[in-house]
Amino acid sequence: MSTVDRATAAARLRGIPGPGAGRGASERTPDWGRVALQLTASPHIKAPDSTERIMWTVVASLLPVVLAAGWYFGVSAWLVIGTATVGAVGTERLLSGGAAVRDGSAAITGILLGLTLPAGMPLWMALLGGVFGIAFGKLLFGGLGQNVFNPALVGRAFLQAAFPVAITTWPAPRQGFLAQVGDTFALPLMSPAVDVTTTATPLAEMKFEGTTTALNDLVLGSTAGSLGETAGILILLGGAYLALRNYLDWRIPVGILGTVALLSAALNLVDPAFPDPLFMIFSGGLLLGAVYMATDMVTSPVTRAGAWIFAAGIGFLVVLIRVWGGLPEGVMYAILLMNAMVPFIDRATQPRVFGTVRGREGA
Amino acid sequence: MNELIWILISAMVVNNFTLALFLGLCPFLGVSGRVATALRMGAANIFVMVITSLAAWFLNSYVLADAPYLRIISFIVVIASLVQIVEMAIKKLSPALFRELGIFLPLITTNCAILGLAIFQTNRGYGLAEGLFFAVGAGLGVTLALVLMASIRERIELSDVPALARNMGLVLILAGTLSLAFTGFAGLFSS
Amino acid sequence: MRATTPTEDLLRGIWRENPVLIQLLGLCPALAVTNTVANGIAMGLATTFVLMGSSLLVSLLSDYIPKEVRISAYILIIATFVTLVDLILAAVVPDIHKALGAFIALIVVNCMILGRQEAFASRRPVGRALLDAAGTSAGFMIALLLMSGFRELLGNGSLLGVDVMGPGFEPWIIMILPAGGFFMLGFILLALAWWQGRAQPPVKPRRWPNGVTTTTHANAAPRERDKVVA
Amino acid sequence: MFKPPSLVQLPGVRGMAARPGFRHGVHPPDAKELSRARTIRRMPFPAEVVLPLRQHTGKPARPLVKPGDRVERGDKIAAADGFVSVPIHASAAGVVKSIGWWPHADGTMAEAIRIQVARFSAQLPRPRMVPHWEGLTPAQVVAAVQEAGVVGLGGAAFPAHVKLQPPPDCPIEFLLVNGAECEPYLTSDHRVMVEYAERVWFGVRIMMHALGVPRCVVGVEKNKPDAIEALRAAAPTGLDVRVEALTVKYPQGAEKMLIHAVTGREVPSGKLPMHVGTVVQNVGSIAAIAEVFETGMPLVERIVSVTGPAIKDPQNLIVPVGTKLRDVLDYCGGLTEDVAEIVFGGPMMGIAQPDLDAPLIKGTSGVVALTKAQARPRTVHPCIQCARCLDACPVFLNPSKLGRLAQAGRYEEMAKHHLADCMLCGSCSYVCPSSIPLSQMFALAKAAERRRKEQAA
Amino acid sequence: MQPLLILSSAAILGGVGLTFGVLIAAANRKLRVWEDPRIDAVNDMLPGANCGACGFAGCRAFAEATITGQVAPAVCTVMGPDERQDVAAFLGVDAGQANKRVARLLCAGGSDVAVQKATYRGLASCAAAVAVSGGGKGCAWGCVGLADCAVVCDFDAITMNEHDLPVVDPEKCTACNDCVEACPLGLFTLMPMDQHLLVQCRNLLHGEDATDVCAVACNACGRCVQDAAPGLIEMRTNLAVIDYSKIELENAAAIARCPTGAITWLDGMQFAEEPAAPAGSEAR
Amino acid sequence: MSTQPVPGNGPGVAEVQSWRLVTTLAVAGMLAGLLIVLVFQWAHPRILDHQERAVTAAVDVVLSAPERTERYFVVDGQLRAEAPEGSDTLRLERVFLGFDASDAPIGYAVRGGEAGFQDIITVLFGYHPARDEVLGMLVLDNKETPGLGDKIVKDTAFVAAFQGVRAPIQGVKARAGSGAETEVDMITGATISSRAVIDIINHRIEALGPILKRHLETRVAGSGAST
Ligand SMILES: Cc1cc2nc3c(=O)[nH]c(=O)nc-3n(C[C@H](O)[C@H](O)[C@H](O)COP(=O)(O)O)c2cc1C
Ligand SMILES: Cc1cc2nc3c(=O)[nH]c(=O)nc-3n(C[C@H](O)[C@H](O)[C@H](O)COP(=O)(O)O)c2cc1C
Ligand SMILES: Cc1cc2nc3c(=O)[nH]c(=O)nc-3n(C[C@H](O)[C@H](O)[C@H](O)COP(=O)(O)O)c2cc1C
Ligand SMILES: Cc1cc2nc3c(=O)[nH]c(=O)nc-3n(C[C@H](O)[C@H](O)[C@H](O)CO)c2cc1C
Ligand code: SF4
Ligand code: SF4
Ligand code: SF4
Ligand code: SF4
Ligand code: FES
Repeated sequence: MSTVDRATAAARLRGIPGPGAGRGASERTPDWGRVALQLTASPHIKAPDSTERIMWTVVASLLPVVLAAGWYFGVSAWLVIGTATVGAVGTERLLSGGAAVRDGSAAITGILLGLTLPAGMPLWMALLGGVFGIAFGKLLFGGLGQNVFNPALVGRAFLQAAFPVAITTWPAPRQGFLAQVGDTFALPLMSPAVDVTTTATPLAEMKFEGTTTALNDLVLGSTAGSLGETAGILILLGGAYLALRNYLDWRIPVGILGTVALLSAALNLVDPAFPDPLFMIFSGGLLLGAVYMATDMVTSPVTRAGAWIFAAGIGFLVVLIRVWGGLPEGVMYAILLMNAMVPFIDRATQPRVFGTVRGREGA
Repeated sequence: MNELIWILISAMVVNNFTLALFLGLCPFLGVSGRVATALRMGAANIFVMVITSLAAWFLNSYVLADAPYLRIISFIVVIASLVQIVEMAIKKLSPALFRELGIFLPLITTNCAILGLAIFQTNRGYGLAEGLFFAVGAGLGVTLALVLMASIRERIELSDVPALARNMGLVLILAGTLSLAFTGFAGLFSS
Repeated sequence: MRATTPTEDLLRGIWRENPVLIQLLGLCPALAVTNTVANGIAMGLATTFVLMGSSLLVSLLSDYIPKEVRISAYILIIATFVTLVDLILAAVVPDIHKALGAFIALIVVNCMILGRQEAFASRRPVGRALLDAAGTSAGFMIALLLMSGFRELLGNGSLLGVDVMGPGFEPWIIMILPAGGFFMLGFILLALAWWQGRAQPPVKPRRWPNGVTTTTHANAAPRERDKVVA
Repeated sequence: MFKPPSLVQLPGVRGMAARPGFRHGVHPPDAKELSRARTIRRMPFPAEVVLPLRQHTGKPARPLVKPGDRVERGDKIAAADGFVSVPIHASAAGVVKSIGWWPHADGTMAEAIRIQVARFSAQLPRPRMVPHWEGLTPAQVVAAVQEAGVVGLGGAAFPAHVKLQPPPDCPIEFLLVNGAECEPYLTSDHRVMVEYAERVWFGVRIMMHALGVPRCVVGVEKNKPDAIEALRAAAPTGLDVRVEALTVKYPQGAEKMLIHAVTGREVPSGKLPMHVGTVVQNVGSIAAIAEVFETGMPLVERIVSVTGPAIKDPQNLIVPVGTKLRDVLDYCGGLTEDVAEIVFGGPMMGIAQPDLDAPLIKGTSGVVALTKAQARPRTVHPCIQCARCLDACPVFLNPSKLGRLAQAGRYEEMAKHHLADCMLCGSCSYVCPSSIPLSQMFALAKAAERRRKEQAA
Repeated sequence: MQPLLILSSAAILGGVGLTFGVLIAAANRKLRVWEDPRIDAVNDMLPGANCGACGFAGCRAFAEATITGQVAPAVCTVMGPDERQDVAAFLGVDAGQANKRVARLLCAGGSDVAVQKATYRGLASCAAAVAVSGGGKGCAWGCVGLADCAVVCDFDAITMNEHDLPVVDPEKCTACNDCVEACPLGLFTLMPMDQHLLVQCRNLLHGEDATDVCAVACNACGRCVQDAAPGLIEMRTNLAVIDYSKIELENAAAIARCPTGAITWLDGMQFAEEPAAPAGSEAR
Repeated sequence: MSTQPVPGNGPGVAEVQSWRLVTTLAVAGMLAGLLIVLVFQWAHPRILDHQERAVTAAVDVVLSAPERTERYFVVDGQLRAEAPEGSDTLRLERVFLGFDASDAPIGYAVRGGEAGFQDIITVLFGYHPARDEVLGMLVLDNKETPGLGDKIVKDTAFVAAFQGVRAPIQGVKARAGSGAETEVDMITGATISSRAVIDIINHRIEALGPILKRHLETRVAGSGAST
C-alpha cells in the first residue's frame, strides 16, 4: 500500500502542458514531445531483399512453366495446379492466418506440387496433396522456415503412396486445350474412371521396355509426364534468373545435374544399355527437382560444402533409383532422403571460423 | 560375395528394420533425441545384433535342430542373458564405455529388432556369414534411422513447434515421412 | 509407491497410462499389424493372453526369483506364453497366424509386457496384478482397434473386411503401408494433444530462457507508448 | 609488395599473398556523397558542455574539480584511474556547474561534469609545453599520450597509450593505420586524410618511434581516391610507409579484416592484433596524437560527420568533446520532418539515441539521422536458411544457427559455436531477408554469457 | 506322446537355463557395482522442477544431499508440505523449516506514471531493450516492462499488469531467484513475507529531476528517514535505503508523508488492485 | 551418483547365493520346456494338417481340381517318387502331377519364387509340358504392397488370364496387347509385381520344362503300359 494514489500521480504527470515544459527546477530541457525518436539495435539500415520478395519472385519465375503446362496438357493442367495451390494456401490461411499467406511460400508449395502431378489427376486428390503437404510437411513443424522436408514433395509423396495408380496415369500431351485428359472432376474420395488416353513416360519406357526417347522430344516436352517436368528450357531459364538474383544457390542444381551426368556417362560407357546423360537430365522431374525443389533453402544445407554434398547425394540417389531401383523415377525420393540428411550435413560442415584451425577448437 | 552385399544393403535401406519392418520402434522413438546418443545407441545395437546373429546361428545349428518350437524362447533367453552378462562386464571393465554404450544395452534386449533379427535369419535359412552380414546391415539400418531422426529432432528442438505437436505426434509424422522417403529404395536391385 | 485402489489399477492402463497412446510402448505390433481390424483384434487377444498369463505367474513367483536373474526369468515366463499362443494360433486359425507373421513371436519383446512385469506385477499381489494386466491389455486393444479401424477404413474402404465406403471409393493405399502406420499414430497423438489442450486454457508462451520472441519489429506496436510522444 | 613473414602460419590461409580485401562481408550503399565534399569546419562553442567520466574503454576517470570551479580549455578535470584509463580535459573554458547524472552517449545515465561555457573568456588553449617527440623515450611518449587523454577515435575508444606498449612477448612488426572508414555515411576520417595528410604522417612518425617499428601501412578503401592521393603525395620520404587501396566492403575497417586484407594473416580467435605483429590505429587517433605533439593540446575536440538524410545540412565538424547532440543538430540546420532515429557512430554499428541532451564524446565518430523510410519496422519472419548471413559474416560464423540457438536461449551452446568471435558487426542482420535481429540477439547472448561466467567465477 | 521328445525339450531349455544361470551367477560374483537405491526413490518424490531454488544442481543432486543429511527436505520450497513430510518420513529425518519469502519489485513506475523518452523497437525482451540505449524509458533505473521476469518464472507467479509492471503472486512464488537473475535492471529482491516496508524505486536522481521522469519515484526528500524509527532508513545517493537488519523496528508511519508513494507498506501482493488498509494507516 | 564396488557394503542388500540363480533359471527353463512341448504335441499334427491341406488346396486351384495327385521330388534333373535317402525332404523341390477323373494326367503343379517389388513372391502354377500351356496360377506368398502389388492375388482378371496361356508368357500393358495366346495383361500400377509373376513362371518352365516333358512322356507311356 502506498500514500499516493497512482491515478493522482499519473494525472499530475499529464497535467503539465506538454511534457518538459514548465517543469520548475528540472535543469534538463527534454523535448520528448517534439521528436518521437525511435530506438533500434544496430544495424540501423537493412538490405532491401525480404523473404516476401524472394518468395513472390519465385512464384513469378514459375508462371512461364505453369503457362507451358497449359499449352502441353490443356486447361486441366491449370485446374490441377490451381487446386493444389488452393489446398496449400487455404490450409496455411486457415491454420496460421493471413499474415503467413502473404509471405508467398505456401503459394510456391502449391504451384510446385501441382507441377509434379499428372494432368488428369482428380482435383480432389490435388487438393488433398496441398492440404497434407502444408499441414504435415510445414505447419506442424512450426511453419515457414522450420520444416525439414520439402512440403510440396511431402504432399506428392503422400499422394504417390496413397493413390499410386492415379498418380502414374499419364495422359498424352497435346490432346487439345479443352480435352478431357483424365477424370479431373471425380467426386471426392471416389476413384477416377480410367478411360483416358495414357502414354508411358520416357522413364517408364526406359525401365519397363528398355527404349529411350528422342532427345528432341524430351527437350521440347512433347512427352508424357507431370505438368512441370516437360518444360525443361523454361525451368532452366527461371532457375538462371533466380540464381543471378541470388534467390537460389546455383551449387545445388549444378551439383545435381553434374553428378547425374557424370554417373550416367560412366555407366553408359561401361554398358550402352544404360541411358545416356542427356536422356537422364531431360527426362522425368530432374530439372524441376534440381532447379526448384532441391533449392528450397529451408530444406537444403546452409553451408557451401553442405550444398555440394547435398547435391551430389541427390544426383547419386536419382541414378541409383532410376537405374537399379524398382521405380522408374526417383527424384522425389532422392530429394526427400537428402532433406532428411540436411540437419546432419549441416552439423558436419560448419564453416571454419576466422582465426581458428579446422578440426581444432580455438587456435 | 554379391549375395552377401545385397543382404546387407537390403537389410539396411530397402527393408530397413525401423522404417519398413516396424521393428524396434520403442527405442527408436525414445532414444532419438540427440545425435550423440543416437550414435551410441546405434553402435550398441549393431553390437547386440551381431551377438544375436551368432547366438541364433549356434542355437539353430547345434541345439534346436530338432525342436524348432523352442526357438522363440531359447533365442530370447539366450540373448537376454548374454546381454546382461556383457553389460555387467562392460560396467566393471570400462566404466567409460559403460556410460557411452552400456546404459542402452538393457533397452536393446527387450527390443523387437533383436528378436526379429534372429527370427528372420532363421526363417530365411541364413548361414553364419549371411547371418552376420544381415545383422550388420540391419544394425546399420537402425543406426541410420536413429541418427537421421536424431539430427532432425535436434533441429526441430529449435523451432516453434505448435503446442499440440510437442508430444510425440510430430516425431511420428516425421517417422512416417522418413518411411515414405525410404519407399524410394523399394525394389532396389530386385529387377 | 503410492497406494492405489483396485479400480485405479484396472482403469489406469485403459486411458491415463495407455501403453500405446500415452506411454508409447509396444509400438511395433501396434503399427505393424494394424492394417486390418481382424489382425488388430487377433494381436490384441494374443497379447492379452500373454500379459495376463505372465502377470499371474510373475506376481506369484516374484518372491522366489532372485533379483539378478529377474529379467531373464520374466522373459522366460513371457516367452513360454508366447510360444503357446504361437502354437495355438497356428493350429487353430492358420490364416491369422500367417498374417501376423513374426509379430506373434515378437510379443515376447513387446516392451509393454516386460514393463508391466517390472513396474507392477512383480511388486503386487496376484489379484491386483491381474487387474492391472487386464487394464493394460484393454488399453492396448483400444489403441489397436483405433489404429486398425481407421487404417482399414481409409486404406481399404472396409471394416473387418466388410465394405463400408461404397463401391466407388478410392482406397488410400498409404494407410496400409508402413508410412501410414506412423502417420495414423501421429494423427491420433495429435488429436489427443489437441483434445487435452482444448480443455485447458492456452499456456502462456514460455520463451525465456528457452527463447526470445523475435516477431517484434512490428510486434512492438501494441507496446508503443504514443502517449509519451504525443 | 610488402609481405611480412607470418608469425602465426595458419593452415587454410595458404601462405596467402596480401590481397586488398577479406572474404565475405556486405555492400551497403555507402551514401557518403552527403558530406564527402564538405570541408571540415569548426563549430562555435555551445552554452554548456557535458563531459561524462566514462568516455573510454576501461575504468572511468576520477573527477578533480568540484561545482563552482573555474576551468580553462584544456585543463585536466578528471584523472586517469589506473593504466587502462585516461584523463578528461575541459573542452571549453567556464565554470563547473555540477557533477551528477546525465544522459550518456550510450543511452544510459552516467556521471558527468557539466561546464557552463564562459561566452566571453578566451577559448584558446593556454600556451603549453609542446613535447619534442624526437627526444622522448617510448615510455615518455606513452605517458604523454595518456596524459593527453587520447583514445582510439575509430569507435571503441580504447585508450591509445595501451596499444603503444605491447608486451615484450609480442614483437610488433609494423603499424597499421585504419583509414578504411567502411561505415556508410561517415566521412570524418576521409576528410582528415584529405585535409590533414601531413598531420597523419607526423602522427605515424611518432607512433613508429614509440613502438620502435620500421614499417607502416595505411589502409584506405578505394572509394576515397582523393584521400589516397593526398596521403601518397604527402608521404614522408625515408620512412618505410605505404598506402594500400582496399576493396570497398563492410566491415573492411574492422581490425581483423583490415589485417587480413593487408597481410593475409588471420588474427587467431581470441587474440589481439599484436599477436600477429601489428598495432591498428584509426587515422583520426593518429591525427589526435600528432596534435598532442604539435600544439601540446590534449584531446578536447574531435572531428565528427553530422550527416544522414534527415539532417538538413550535413557537415564535417570539429566539435568540442561534450557538446550536446541538440546543439550540434541546431548548428547543422536541424532535423527534417521524417526523422526517425538518430545514431551516434555509423548506421551499421552505431548507437541510437533516445535523448537530445546526450553529449558527443571522444569516441563519437559521427551523428547520423535516419528517416522513417529507412528505419521503418519490418516484419520478422522465421529464418528461412537462405545462408546469406553465412555468406556475409566476415568471421565465418553460422549466424543462422546462432540465431536459432539464441532464440531458444541456449547460450552455452552458442559459445561452442564461437559466439565469442562475433564482433557484432551487424552484417548478418543487414542481409537477413527475414529481418531477424541477429546481431542484437548475439549481443544479448554475449552479455548473458558474460554474466554467467562472472557468476560462476 | 513321445516321451523322448518331451524329455529332450525339457532338457534343452533346462540346459539353456542352467548354462546362463551359471554364467550370470559367475558374472554377478565378479562384476557387480552398487549404488544407493534411495537416491532414485527420493528423486521420484521430488517435484522434478529442477529449478535450483534449493541451491543444488537439479532435483537429483538435492536428493543425494538429503540422503547424506546435508540438507533438510524443507529446503525444497517447491514441494508441498505433504510431500515434504513424505520425503522426511522415507528418510527418517525432520522435514525442517523454511521461511516464506517472495520476490518484490523495486520499481513502481508503470507506463501510467513514468515517462518514455523514445520508442524501442526490437526483441521483446527487457535485456535486449536495456542494451539498446536503455530501452527509451525516461528513468534509466526503472522497469522497462517487457516481461523477462514473467517469462522465466517457472511457477507462473508473475503476471504483467495493465501498466506493464510485473505483479508477483505471493501464493505461487517459491523464491527461486530466477526473476532476480533475469531482470537486467536488478529490480527484484527476495523478501520475507513478514517484512512490510519497501522502497520501490531505484532512481538516483534528486528532486524534480526524479519526479519529471516518474511520478512515483523516490526524490530523496528525506521524510521517511525522519518518520521511521531512528537508523532504520538512511538516505544514500539520493535514495532512501532501509536497513533490513533492523527491520523489526518497522511501522507504517514511515510511509505516511512520502510525497510520491515510493516507499510502501506491503501486505500480501505488491500492486494489489485494492490496496488493503495497513495496520497503522489510521495514524495518518 | 555414488557408485561403489561391493562386496556388500550397501545397506539392505544381502549377498545372493549363486546356486539360487542357477537353479531358478534351470528349473524355470525345464518347466517351460515341458509346458511348451506338451502343447506342441497337441498342436503339431494340426499344423501339419493345415499345411498339407493348404498344399492340396493350392494344387487343386492350379490344376482345376484333379481327381488325385502324385508327388515327385526333383533330384539331379529327374523326377523321383521317393526322396533319396538322407536328403532333407523339406528342402527338395517338389512337383505334383494331377490326374483327372479318367486318370489322364492334367499337368504338373510347379512352385517358383523370385524377387518381386518388395520381397520374394512365391507362386504355384499348373503346367502342361506337351502343350506348353500354363493351366493356372496361384500366389502362395508375397509381401507386395497391399492394394497395389497384391493385386497379383486379388485381381481376378489377372489370375484368370493364366488359365490356358501359352508359355513363354509375354506380359503386355493393359489393353495394349495384340491378342496373341501368349499374352497376359499386366496390372496397371503393379507392373513390377505382374512381371515378376510372369518371369517366375517362365523361368521355372525354362528350367523344368524338358524334365517334365520327358517325365510326362515316360509316365504316360508307363501308365499306358501298366493299363
Ligand atoms: C582487455 C583488452 C586488452 C587489450 N589490450 C590491447 C593491447 O595490449 N594492445 C593493443 O594493441 N590492443 C589492445 N586491445 C584493444 C583491441 O585490440 C581493440 O583495438 C579494441 O578493443 C578496439 O577495437 P575495435 O575498435 O575494433 O572494436 C585490448 C582490448 C581489450 C578489451
Ligand atoms: C565491424 C567493425 C567495423 C569497424 N570499422 C572501422 C572503420 O571503418 N574505421 C575505423 O577506423 N575503425 C573501425 N573499426 C574499429 C577497428 O576495429 C579498430 O578498433 C580501430 O581501427 C582501432 O583504432 P583506434 O583504437 O584508433 O580506434 C571497426 C570495428 C568493427 C568491429
Ligand atoms: C509406395 C509404393 C508401393 C509400390 N508397390 C508396388 C508393388 O507392390 N508392386 C508393383 O509392381 N509396383 C509397386 N509400386 C510401383 C509403382 O506403382 C510403379 O510405378 C508401377 O509398378 C509401374 O507400373 P505402370 O507402368 O503400370 O504405371 C509401388 C510404388 C509406390 C510408390
Ligand atoms: C528457390 C526456392 C525454391 C523453393 N522450392 C520449394 C519447394 O520445392 N517446395 C515447397 O514447398 N516450397 C518451396 N519453396 C518455398 C519455401 O521455401 C517453402 O515453402 C518452405 O519449405 C516453407 O517453410 C521454395 C522457395 C525458394 C526460394
Ligand atoms: S554480427 Fe557477428 S555473426 Fe553477425 S556477421 Fe558480424 S561477426 Fe558475424
Ligand atoms: S540471413 Fe536470415 S533467413 Fe537467411 S539464413 Fe541467415 S538468419 Fe536465416
Ligand atoms: S521467478 Fe521470481 S516470482 Fe517466480 S517463483 Fe522465482 S522468485 Fe518467485
Ligand atoms: S522487472 Fe525487470 S525483467 Fe521484469 S519487466 Fe521490469 S525490467 Fe523486465
Ligand atoms: S514393441 Fe517396443 S521395440 Fe517393438
